Amino acid sequence: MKKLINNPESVVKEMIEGLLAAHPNYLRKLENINVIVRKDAPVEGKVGLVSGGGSGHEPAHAGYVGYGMLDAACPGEVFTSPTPDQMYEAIKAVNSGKGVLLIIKNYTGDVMNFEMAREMAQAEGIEVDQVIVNDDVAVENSTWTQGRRGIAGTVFVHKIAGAKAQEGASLKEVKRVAEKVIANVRSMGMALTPCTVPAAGKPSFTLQEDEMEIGIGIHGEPGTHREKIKHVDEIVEHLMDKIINDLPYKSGDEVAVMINGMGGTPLMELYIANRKVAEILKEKDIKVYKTYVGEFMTSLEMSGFSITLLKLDEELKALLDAKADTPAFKQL
Amino acid sequence: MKKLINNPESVVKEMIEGLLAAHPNYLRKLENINVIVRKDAPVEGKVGLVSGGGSGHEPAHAGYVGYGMLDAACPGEVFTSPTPDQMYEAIKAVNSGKGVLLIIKNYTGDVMNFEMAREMAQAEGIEVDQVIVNDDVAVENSTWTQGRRGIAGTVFVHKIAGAKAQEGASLKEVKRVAEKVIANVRSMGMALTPCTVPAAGKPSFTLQEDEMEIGIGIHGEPGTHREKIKHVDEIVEHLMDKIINDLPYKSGDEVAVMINGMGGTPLMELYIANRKVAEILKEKDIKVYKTYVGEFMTSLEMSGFSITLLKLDEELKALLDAKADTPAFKQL
Amino acid sequence: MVITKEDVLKVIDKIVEVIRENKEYLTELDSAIGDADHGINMDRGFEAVKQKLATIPENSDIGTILKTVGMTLVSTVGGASGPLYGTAFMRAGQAVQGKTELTEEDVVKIFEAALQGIKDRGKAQAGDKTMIDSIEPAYKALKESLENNIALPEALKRAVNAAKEGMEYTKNISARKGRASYLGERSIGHIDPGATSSYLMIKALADVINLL
Amino acid sequence: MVITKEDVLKVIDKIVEVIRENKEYLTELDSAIGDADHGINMDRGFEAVKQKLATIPENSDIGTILKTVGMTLVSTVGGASGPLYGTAFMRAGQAVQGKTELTEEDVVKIFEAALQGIKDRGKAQAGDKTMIDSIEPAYKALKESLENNIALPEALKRAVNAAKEGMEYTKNISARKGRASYLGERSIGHIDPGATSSYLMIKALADVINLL
Ligand SMILES: Nc1ncnc2c1ncn2[C@@H]1O[C@H](COP(=O)(O)OP(=O)(O)O)[C@@H](O)[C@H]1O
Ligand SMILES: Nc1ncnc2c1ncn2[C@@H]1O[C@H](COP(=O)(O)OP(=O)(O)O)[C@@H](O)[C@H]1O
Ligand SMILES: [Mg+2]
Ligand SMILES: [Mg+2]
Ligand SMILES: [Mg+2]
Ligand SMILES: [Mg+2]
Repeated sequence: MKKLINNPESVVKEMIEGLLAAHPNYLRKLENINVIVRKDAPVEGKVGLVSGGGSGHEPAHAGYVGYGMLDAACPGEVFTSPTPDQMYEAIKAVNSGKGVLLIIKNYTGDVMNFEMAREMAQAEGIEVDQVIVNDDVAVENSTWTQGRRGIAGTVFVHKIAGAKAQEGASLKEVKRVAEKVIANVRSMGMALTPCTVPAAGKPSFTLQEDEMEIGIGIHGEPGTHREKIKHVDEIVEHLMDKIINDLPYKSGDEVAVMINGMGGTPLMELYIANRKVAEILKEKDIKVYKTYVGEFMTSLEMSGFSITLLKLDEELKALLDAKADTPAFKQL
Repeated sequence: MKKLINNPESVVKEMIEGLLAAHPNYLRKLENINVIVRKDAPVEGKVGLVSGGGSGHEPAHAGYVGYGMLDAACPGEVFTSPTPDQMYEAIKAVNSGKGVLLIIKNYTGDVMNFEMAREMAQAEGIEVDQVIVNDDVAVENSTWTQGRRGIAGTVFVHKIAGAKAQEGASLKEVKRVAEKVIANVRSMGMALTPCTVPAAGKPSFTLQEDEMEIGIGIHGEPGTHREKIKHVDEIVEHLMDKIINDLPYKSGDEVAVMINGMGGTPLMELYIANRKVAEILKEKDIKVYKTYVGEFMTSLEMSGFSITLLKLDEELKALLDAKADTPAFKQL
Repeated sequence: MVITKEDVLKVIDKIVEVIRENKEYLTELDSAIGDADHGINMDRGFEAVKQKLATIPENSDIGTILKTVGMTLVSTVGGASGPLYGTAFMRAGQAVQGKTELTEEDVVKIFEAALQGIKDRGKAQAGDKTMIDSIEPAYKALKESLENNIALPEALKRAVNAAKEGMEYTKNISARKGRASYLGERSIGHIDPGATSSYLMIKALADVINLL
Repeated sequence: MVITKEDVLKVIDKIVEVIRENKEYLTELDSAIGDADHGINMDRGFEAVKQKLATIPENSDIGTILKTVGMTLVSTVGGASGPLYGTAFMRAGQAVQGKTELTEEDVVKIFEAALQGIKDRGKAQAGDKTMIDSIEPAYKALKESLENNIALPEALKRAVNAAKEGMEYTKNISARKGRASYLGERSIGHIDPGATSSYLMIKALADVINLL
C-alpha cells in the first residue's frame, strides 16, 4: 500500500485538519465531532442542506459545502457511513428555522444512520426531510435489493437543491427540485484498478493487467462483472447504452453531462471519454447543455470513471447555472 | 499499460476533441493546428497570454484558457514541447495589437520552440515578449545546467499575469508582474509511482513497493534521488525545508500555497499533506493567505504531489484574488 | 442458572477481544463482497464500548449497560452494522431494563429483542445473506432448547451451532440486502461478514457462560 | 566523388528507416534519463519528412530539400530535438543552397553548418552529454580525413567511428544540458538518446554513400 499518509487509523482526522487549514473562508468544523459546516451556518432564511457519507470520496462531500450548495457535510470513516450523532449535530447547526433537507446516497448504512439522526432531530421539533439518491443503473435487479446505489449524480442534487435553497425557497420546494433531479439523473461507472482502504492495507479486489470491472460503486467494491479491457470508446458505448436506455433519454432531450474520475484517472483520459460521450449524444440528437469533467465523487486512488446524465428542463437549467462558491465547485 | 484510451498515437487529438466538446463556451481550436484559444480571442485592448507545453499535464494548459488567465494554450504531444508553428499561430490569434506575452516553463525544448515562434512573430511586426518559469528547487547545481525546471508554480504565473492583462495593463506591466511571481514562487515534488507515456507503453521508471522518488519533474522523469517511503509528514518536512530555505521565506511573510496532485493522488492525501504544510508555516510564522489543493499541473497518472509557495505583497494578493473563469480554474 | 451483571460485563469483554482478534478476517470477508471495512468498523465500535463501560456508574443495571453498548455502537461503528448492532443492543437493554441479574428467560428476551431491532431497522429477513442468518437460527435454537428444559450452557452451545450453520449457509446464497446485494449472483460463494460477526458474538457469549 | 540529389534522397530515406527501426530503443534510452519520448518524437518527425518530400517539386535543389527536411522537423518533432535537428537541417540546406550535386567539401560544409546550428540553438558544447558529443567528433574526423586526402566513403566511416565513440563516451559523463541535466550524477551510466540518434543518422549517411 503506497499512500501519502501517516497513520492509517487517523487519515480522516488529518484530512479534515488539512481541509480546514486550506479553506478557512468557506468551512468550519463543529467542536468535538466530525461535521463540516458553512462558515456562516446557519444561514438566516435558508433551508439547511446536509449530506455526507464515508470518507474517500473527496471532494465529496465537504468540498461542496458553501454558497449555493451544501450547508453541512458529515464525513464518516473511509467508505463507512457517518454515525447518527454526526448528522444530528449537523442538522442542529444548519437549521435556521426553515427546516433541513438530508441528501442521502442510497446505501443501507447511510440510509439507516441518516434516518436515526432524523428521528432524533424531529423529536426536538426540527423540521427535517430527506431525499435518497439512486442514480446508478449498473445494478439491474434492484427490486430484490434495497434499490440502486447513489453515486456521482448526487453532486447534481447538491448543486440544484443548493441553488434552490440559496434562493430562499421552502423545504417543500427544495425537496421537490431535489427529487426532480433524482428522477432525471442516471449514472454508471467502471474501474481499471481497485483501491485500498488505508486501515485494510490491501486492495479490495484484484484485477489482472488486461481486466476491468464494469458497474462498480464508489466504495472500492467489485462491480457487476469483469471483462477484458477494451478501447475507451467501446467502454463508453456500453455505459451510455445502459444509462440512455434506462430513463430513457430521448431525441430532443437536453442534458447535463458529468464525466467523473474515480481518483486515479488522469484528466486526459476523462476528456478522451467525453469525446465519445458527446459523439453518442449527438448521434441520438440529445443536446448537451453543459458538461462537467473532473473528479467529483471518487473512490480513493481507484482508476476508472463514471458517466452521469441529467435530463434538464428550464427550471433545472436555471438552477444548474446559478452561482456556486464552494471549495470544490465554483460557478460564476 | 492500463489506460482509458483508444489508440496511443491519437491521445492528444482525442483529448482535444473531448475538451472542446466539454467547454464550447470557453474554448475554440484554431483550424488545422493544435492551438486552443479563448472563444472570444483576440480580446480587444488586452495583452494576449500564450502558454503551452507537452500534453499529459492536464488541466494545464488548455484548462487555464479563459477570462482572467490565458488567451491561448499550445498542447504538444505527450511530454513533448509543442512546435514553433503552434505558438506562432497562437500568437497571431490572440494578438489584439497590445502585444503578446509567452509564459514558458524552463525546459530546453519549450524554450527553444517558443523562441523560434517569437522570432517568427516578431519578424511580422508583432510585439512579443516572454517570461521563463523556473520554480523547482529540487535541482541544486543549476549553474551547470540550463537552470531550474518550471513546474506547478507556473499556474500562479498564469493566474496573476492573467489578472493583470485582464485589467488592460500594458505588455511591460504584465511582464513585470509575471516576473514578480517567478521571483517569489518555489516548488518541489515527489512521486510514489511512475507514469506511462501512452506511445511508449512502459513506465518511465520503476519503483519498488517501499520506494519513492524525491525531486521529480512533471514529465515522468526520475527525480533527484530515491528513498524508502516515509510518512507524509516527513516527506512534507523535507520538501518544505528545501522550498523555504531557497527563497528564503521568512517569518512575517504572507504566502499562497498550492498542493498539487500529480494525476493519480487522491484528494484525501493532498489534504493530509496540506495539514503538515500549514503546521510548518504556522511554526515559522509565515502567514497563509490562500491555499489551493487539487490537480493543477499533472504527470499523467503519476501518484505523488508537489508543494508550491508564492510570497505575496499587496499587488500580488489583489491579482491572485481577481476573478477568473476558465474550465479548470474558477474564482469568484 | 442466574447471570450476574459481572457475567454480562465479562461477555462484553470477551466480545471486544474476539472482534479484535477477527478484525482482519471480518474485513477480508467484507472486501470480497463489500467495501472492506466490517472488521475495522466493529473493532472501532467495541474499542469505544470498552472505554465507555469503564466510565459508567458502578450501580448501573444490566439494561443500562446494554443500552450504553448500543448507543456507543451507534455513534462509533457507522456503516450498516452500526445502526443494526446498535439498535440490537439498545433493544436488548430495554428488554431487561432495571435488572441486575438475568434468568434463562431474560436471555431469550434479549435475543428476541435484538433480532426484532435488527429487522425493524434493516427490513431484512432470513435468507437475505445478512447477520439475521446467524442470529435468527441461534435465537430459535436457544428458545427451543430452553423450552425443552435444556440447561442454558448447553442451550447456548446449540445456539452457537445454529448460528454457525446459518453463517455457513450465507455462502450459498446471493445477497438481497446491504452492499453485497449489488453483486447479485457474484456474492454467492462468500460468507457474509455480518453473519460472521454475529456468530462470533454469540459464540463469545456461550463461551463465557460455559465457563461460569 | 560526387553526390547527387538522388543520393541525398536515398540518405534521407535511410535515415527515416533507421529511426523507425530504433524508435523503441531511442525511447528506452530517453526513459532512463529523460521523458521517454525521443524515439517517438524522431519517428513522428521523419515520417512527416517522408510524406513531405513526396510532394516537393521535381526540380528542387539539394539545399531546398535539406531546408524542407529541417522545417518539417521543426514543425513536427517538438521537444528539444525538434528545434535542434530542425535548425541543423535548415542550416545545412543554406550551406548548399542551389546545388544539385555535392562535393566532398560540401559534405564538410553541411556538417559544419549543422553543428553550428545546433550550438547556436541549444547553447551546449562537447561534454554536455548531448547530440553534440556524436556530431562534433564526427565532423572533426571527416574534415581531417578529407584534408588528408582520404576518400569520402572511408572518411565517412571514420566519422561514424568517431560519432560512435562520442556517443559511448556520453555514458561516462553527467548531463549539463537538456532534461537529463536535472538528474545530475544519476545521468552517469546511461547513453544520451540524442547522441544515439545523431550517430544513427551519420551511420545511415555513411552506409548509403558506401554503397554508391
Ligand atoms: N438491511 C440489513 N439488515 C441486516 N443486516 C444487514 C443489512 N444490511 C447490511 N447488513 C449486514 O451488515 C454487514 C456489513 O456491515 P459493514 O461492512 O460494517 O457496513 P457497510 O456495508 O455499510 O460497509 C453485512 O455483512 C450484513 O450482514
Ligand atoms: N541544449 C542542447 N543542445 C544540444 N542537444 C540537446 C540540448 N538539450 C537536449 N539535447 C538533446 O536532445 C535529446 C532529447 O531529445 P527529446 O527527448 O526528443 O526532447 P526532450 O528532452 O524535450 O524530451 C537529448 O538526448 C540531447 O541529446
Ligand atoms: Mg462501509
Ligand atoms: Mg519530451
Ligand atoms: Mg462494509
Ligand atoms: Mg525526451
